[in-house]
Amino acid sequence: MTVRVLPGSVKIFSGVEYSTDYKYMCSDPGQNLIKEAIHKYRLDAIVVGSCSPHMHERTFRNAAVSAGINPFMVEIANLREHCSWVHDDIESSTHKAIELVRMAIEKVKRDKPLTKINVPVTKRVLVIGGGIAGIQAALDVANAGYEVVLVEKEPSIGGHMSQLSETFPTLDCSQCILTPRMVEVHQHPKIKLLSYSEVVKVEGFIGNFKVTIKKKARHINEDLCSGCGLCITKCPIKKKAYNSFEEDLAFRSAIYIPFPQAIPNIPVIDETVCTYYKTGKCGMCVKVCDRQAIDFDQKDTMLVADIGAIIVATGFKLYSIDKKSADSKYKGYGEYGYGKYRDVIDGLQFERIASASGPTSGEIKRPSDGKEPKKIAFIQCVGSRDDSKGISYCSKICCMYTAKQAMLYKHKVHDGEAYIFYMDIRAGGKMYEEFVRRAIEEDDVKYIRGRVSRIYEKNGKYIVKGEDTIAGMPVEIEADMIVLATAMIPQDNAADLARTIGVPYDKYGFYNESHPKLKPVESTTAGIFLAGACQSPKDIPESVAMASAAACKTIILLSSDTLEREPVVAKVNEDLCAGCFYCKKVCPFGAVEVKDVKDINGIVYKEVAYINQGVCQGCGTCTATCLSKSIELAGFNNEEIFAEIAAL
Amino acid sequence: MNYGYFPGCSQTGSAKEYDISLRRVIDKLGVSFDEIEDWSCCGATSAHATNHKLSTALAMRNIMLAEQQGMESIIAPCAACYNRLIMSQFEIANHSGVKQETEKLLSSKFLKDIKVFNVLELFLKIGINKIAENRKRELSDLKVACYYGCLLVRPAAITKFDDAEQPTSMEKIVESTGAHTIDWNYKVECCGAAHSIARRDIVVDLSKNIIDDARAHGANVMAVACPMCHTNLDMRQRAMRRKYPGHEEFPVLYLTELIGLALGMNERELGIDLHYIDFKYADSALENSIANKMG
Amino acid sequence: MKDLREHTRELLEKGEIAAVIGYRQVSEMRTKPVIVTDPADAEHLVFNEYCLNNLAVYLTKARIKALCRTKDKTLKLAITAKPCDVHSIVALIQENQIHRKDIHIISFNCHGVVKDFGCEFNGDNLASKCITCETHKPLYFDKIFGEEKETPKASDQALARIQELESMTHKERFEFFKGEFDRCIKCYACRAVCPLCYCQRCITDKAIPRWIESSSHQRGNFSWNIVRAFHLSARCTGCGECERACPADIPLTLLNRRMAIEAKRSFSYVSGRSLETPTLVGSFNEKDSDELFM
Amino acid sequence: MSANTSKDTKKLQPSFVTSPPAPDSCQNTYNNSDHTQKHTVADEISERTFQDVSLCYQCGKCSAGCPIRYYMDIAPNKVVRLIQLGYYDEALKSETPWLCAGCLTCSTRCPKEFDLAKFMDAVREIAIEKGVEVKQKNIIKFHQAFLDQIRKHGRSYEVGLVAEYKMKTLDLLQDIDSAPGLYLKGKLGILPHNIKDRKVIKNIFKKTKNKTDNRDTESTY
Amino acid sequence: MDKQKWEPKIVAFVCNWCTYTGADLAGTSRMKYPANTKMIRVMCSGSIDPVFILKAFERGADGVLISGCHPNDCHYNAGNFHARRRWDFFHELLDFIGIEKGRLQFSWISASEGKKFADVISKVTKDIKALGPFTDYQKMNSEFTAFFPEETAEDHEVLNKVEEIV
Repeated sequence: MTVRVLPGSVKIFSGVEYSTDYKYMCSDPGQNLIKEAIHKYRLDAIVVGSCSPHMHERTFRNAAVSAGINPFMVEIANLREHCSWVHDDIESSTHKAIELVRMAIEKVKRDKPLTKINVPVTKRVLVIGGGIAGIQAALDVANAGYEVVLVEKEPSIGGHMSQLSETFPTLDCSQCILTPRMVEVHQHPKIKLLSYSEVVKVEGFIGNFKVTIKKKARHINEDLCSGCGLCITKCPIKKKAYNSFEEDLAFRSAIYIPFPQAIPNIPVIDETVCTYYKTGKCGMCVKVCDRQAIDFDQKDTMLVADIGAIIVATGFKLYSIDKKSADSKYKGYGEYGYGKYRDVIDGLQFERIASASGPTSGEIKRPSDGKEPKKIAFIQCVGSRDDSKGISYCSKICCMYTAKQAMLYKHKVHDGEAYIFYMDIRAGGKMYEEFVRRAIEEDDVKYIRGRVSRIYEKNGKYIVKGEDTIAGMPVEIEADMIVLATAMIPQDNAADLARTIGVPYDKYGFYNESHPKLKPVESTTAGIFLAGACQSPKDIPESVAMASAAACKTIILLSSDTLEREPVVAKVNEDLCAGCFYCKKVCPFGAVEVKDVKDINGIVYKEVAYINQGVCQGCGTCTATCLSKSIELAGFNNEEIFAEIAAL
Repeated sequence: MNYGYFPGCSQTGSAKEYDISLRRVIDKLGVSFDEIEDWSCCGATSAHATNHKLSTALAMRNIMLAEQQGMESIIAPCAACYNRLIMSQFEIANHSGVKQETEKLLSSKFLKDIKVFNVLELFLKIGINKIAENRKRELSDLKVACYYGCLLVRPAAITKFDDAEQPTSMEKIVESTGAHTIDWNYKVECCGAAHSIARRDIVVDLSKNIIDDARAHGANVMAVACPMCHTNLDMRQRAMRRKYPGHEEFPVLYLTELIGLALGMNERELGIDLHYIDFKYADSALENSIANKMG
Repeated sequence: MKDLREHTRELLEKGEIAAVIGYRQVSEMRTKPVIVTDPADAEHLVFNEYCLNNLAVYLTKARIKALCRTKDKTLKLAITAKPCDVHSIVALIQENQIHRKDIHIISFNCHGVVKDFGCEFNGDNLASKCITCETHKPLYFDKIFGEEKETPKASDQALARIQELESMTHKERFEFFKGEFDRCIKCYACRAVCPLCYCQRCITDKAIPRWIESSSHQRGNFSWNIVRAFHLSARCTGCGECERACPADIPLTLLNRRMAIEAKRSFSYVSGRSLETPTLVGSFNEKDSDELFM
Repeated sequence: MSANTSKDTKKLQPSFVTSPPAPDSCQNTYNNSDHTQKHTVADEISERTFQDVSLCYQCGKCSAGCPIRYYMDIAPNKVVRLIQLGYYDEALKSETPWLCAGCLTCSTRCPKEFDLAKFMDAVREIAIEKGVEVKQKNIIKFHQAFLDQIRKHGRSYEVGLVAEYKMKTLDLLQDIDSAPGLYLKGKLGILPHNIKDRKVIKNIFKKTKNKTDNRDTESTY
Repeated sequence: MDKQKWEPKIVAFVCNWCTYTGADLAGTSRMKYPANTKMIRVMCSGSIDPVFILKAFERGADGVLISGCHPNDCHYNAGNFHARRRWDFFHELLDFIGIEKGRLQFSWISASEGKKFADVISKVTKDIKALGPFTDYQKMNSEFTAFFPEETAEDHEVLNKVEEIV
């Protein structure tokens, strides 16, 4: 593209008073050129042919403001990313550049001055999810002096990290580093912890959210309960419910605390197994509780909170190899038995088995008969990197946790053999590669490169059919126990929650960041931030880093009393509105309200749409849906777009 | 529904009893079908192993015939034929080039969507309770290893009727005869298929594994729904014994024969006497005791 | 007929309704719409195979709505509607143009109407919408009259026409519609009779910016007819009034019908059939086909 | 990309040795940059199977589950690898495609949904067309015998098949234990069943003929 | 314009958040694609009115591309879902009226899919080239402008001047 011909060419278009070129228009001298021209030629609008508006639109608008014209009377023709950098042919790209400038000229001629919208900010933060990311974010925000509401759907905070035995690459005890932080959350005066609760509705917009939270009935009066645990020991129901904290490797009573260090240390009654809810009798817990904290009639309650910013830290779940329902996007692993072999377990189950507080008190025993497995096979990439089963991505942490688990196994079963079937070892991280090498070199873990095709049971052993693709040899291992490094996937209700709170998500259900490089913790919805594995698979340090970053962004937001918003919002021409309210149906933000139009007698003769400018985010879906074209989006109105089309 | 019947070449020769028993059983259950007139080879194995276009054209010729003869669906009892037919249909449906080419070869156009059923789908369609209702014999002393082989349920995305790794539809059918089924590991392992003649050594090894696993899980008979599987599992047992002297005979029946027995037919009627491994059921003393019990 | 007249007279006398939108016989094989406000005039009301007009179009007219507004309360509006016209009413309710509580629907068991005034009622002269009609009994009504009768059999020529067009090349189809649209004189009769074209100011009347060229030149005609069909897609209930009103005999229902087929095929949606189902326009399903998009 | 394709050398050389194979043989179809590029075996396979060989990421699950893996000279995934890298001769000469029974175990379990069985079909086809020397002679002879029966009769005629196969392989003793049994049990017809419309079958064979018969012609890549 | 030199004129309506940013990425990555397409930025694919397409055809476009965020990746959560329904109907309608489906194409291109953006533009350009100039509509346009001169008509002279300068 030949820049030097541009000023002369575009000068010819009607309305153009002055045109020039400069190498770095965004630099100070460049901006000064603009300001001088505005003064000298008394310009009322400017077009900059430069890089993408996403880069320097703000710069040029500020320059315009300082020269005294409205910032929205500036249009950018994207001549760099959309023209010079992508086209080799000089002639055609020069033509394209002229046309792009022309389109911008036609648009700017029809632009109208706009003023920014000011909105107040509520100085309270909602953190959704009480895993390590949520805990970190809540503490950081609270320590900055802002109020935090921390919502956790389980009876206790702690998340997956509380289930882990040791952490890679240091092999330090997971609970030992986590529980102090949990206690800190519990005792922090600025943090209101709502455990066993879920967010059911989010209304409003940045700085002004109204959040409805459902507090599920624990059937325990939290104010009265002292957490003595007597009810739990006396509960007659002992073996009817699987202990989900122990990944179903143990049982729990009908009234239970998920694990000893739980925060809050208050039990929950599981209505599905409790005898009282089945027969109306029992009530043993009531009898033993000397503080009368048991309340069978407790109902779910709804709380509404005014919130300024939201941090979403809802975490992940593990892919289970079970057969999936027909409409599921996942398939399950029939070749690994769809989970019918009891000694084929997943990574979290192994964590519980290896954990000193787990069902085997840390001794490695297989679930079927409690024997110590002498030969153990770990299979990586179960679920992940598998287009056919529905998950194409790399789950990122499995290489490391499998190496750690194999190491833990070898440390506990000295005469045991550990095999790891892998596809690639992805150990990018501080001390990670060294850690994996240590497993191989010091602990004699055998790595076999190749995906396992099938697992089946034969005489109490599990036959693992694999192929060593490096040696080019088929491999069959008779293992006593198999650990599947199943992938991290989004929580079951991730998509529903995303729709509730209004954040976009990808095809898997992970929440989308606003910009993959420069805005990694912001969601695309203003005022909602992301932390931890709800955004993509992450290990603990990454989750914590992201949580602190999100907290920091939130604090920045809350540090000012009002917010300025772009005035790109829709407005209804009430005279012409036919009141069909398709705009109300399509508005993703509920910004459209019904407004009554009354006659002189005060009788409503017409209902029209009204757009709440504070709520409108400016997508313009209503404008295209409106049949009578009574809505216009400021900054992108139809006249402007028609002019652009006409200028083609 | 107007079923067309595509027997497949084996059913006219080495798998004659499959054809016989299928016809008898279907008749007993009050269902009928018309054999596709002038059907030809489905293009299985040799054709599709060496020349894809040829095999697609061969398969689609039969589907075209069925369409021209006014049939809406085809029963293909041989798993290999079934697989060939649906795979060819899939190719035709998904790759317009293949469709045009094949239409040109056959100088006719495909207008209708002919549904191809395998024998399991057929019985599920007829309804397994119908088998149970018409049961004359309780086969409760049989512990059946249901062997699907490779081609009945694969690829699951195209066959779309049962799980490719842990299928259960044949079990449901077999249980309707009163027989017991066992859970075992080699349901969908390959028997060596078309290597039966050229690489008998492979077939003998693979089939031996299958029979051993069935026996180890407590089965006393195996049910199959594919003539190739039957050839390998039944006929090759003699070769098996030569290679593995300790090998004991293990009866392998067609699914249709098993149902036939339950419906009260005897071995000769069903062609079980044509097997290499003897299987006497109807004549046994058990038969009498059951008859007494029922009668 | 007697019942209909008595019923409406009663309603008017009681003061429950402000007016009745109905049909009146003007000659043996011709009716015309009438607005009855005086109980005495109720005797003119008729219902038969010549009640072609879709009266729902009047429900949104400001002057008729004004009849209902009194100082202290809002009166109801009664309308005599064929079962197919009820579909239009349903669509209007869904689009917030009227409220169900504000109208009194008097409907009939219908066995079809003629395609035009002056035609004898038989299979050859059946209106094309009646050939495929499945609602001979109204889906929503407050009062129903008439007995159920068989609809004469006739072949669905409109569908055959669509199929014929679809088998043509794009070029041929373009030429076909060009020829048809060429006759359009932009009289907007199609818009005037359409119950769903209720906008106070139509997009075509918008001048800044000019959405649709208002001259009856081919290009403007194309835009107008495309936009009209698009605005009605998934909304049109198939009453066919536009085509009947068109002085240039442009086969507008071909477009409407084609869009209705698309709604049914891709979204299993038929417009104006249920007050409970959300309208297709203005709602979405994540599982909608993504085929169109690269 | 210099073309080192051995038109003049009778022995097919591994194309990788003297010139690197086309790394971009599986270019995105949208790419309109005009590479005047050769139609490679990999391209040919992609075309015939409607799937790109670059899909395979070499996890080895196919080989791990292959029932016939122990009899093969190289692992199935390695055949794909050879094709991916451009070692076409090695791939085409391998016994593996010929031993593949087409049981679809690999295709069913492949995490990339790569239909390996179909890929093997295409490799065999191309090997035949190019006249590559196949080690598994018996298998190819069996296929030829089988197809001959169909060409002649429209259906497979087992007696004719076995007879022809024996003639081709001169392995007269094989199956001596089963064939007489089959006769005794009356399962093998003495005469073949000819379908009526054999013309159409012959026509199909003629039109779809690959180069099986042109084995003497020089093969080129 | 002689036929050999004919280059299609394509308009792309793209959303600000995904496709426009994806196009930026294509630029930053120096990917190459034909220069025939000019982009008009809107806030969301949900805000593109079908009349825009008609207008583009009226102004001589040979093809139109509409592109937005992938489903569930919409900056505004649902705009693209509404758009998807809208375009399904409009596309069918144009097809029925006799406008080839290839003239109006759609894609989802996320902010990270610079490669896809370049690929899609190349493909659309190729497709429209194969379809040839949109003479059906352009004939109507020229007939129309003969009677009712448009703003653009006067600009032809301006453009010729530009040509000279270049």
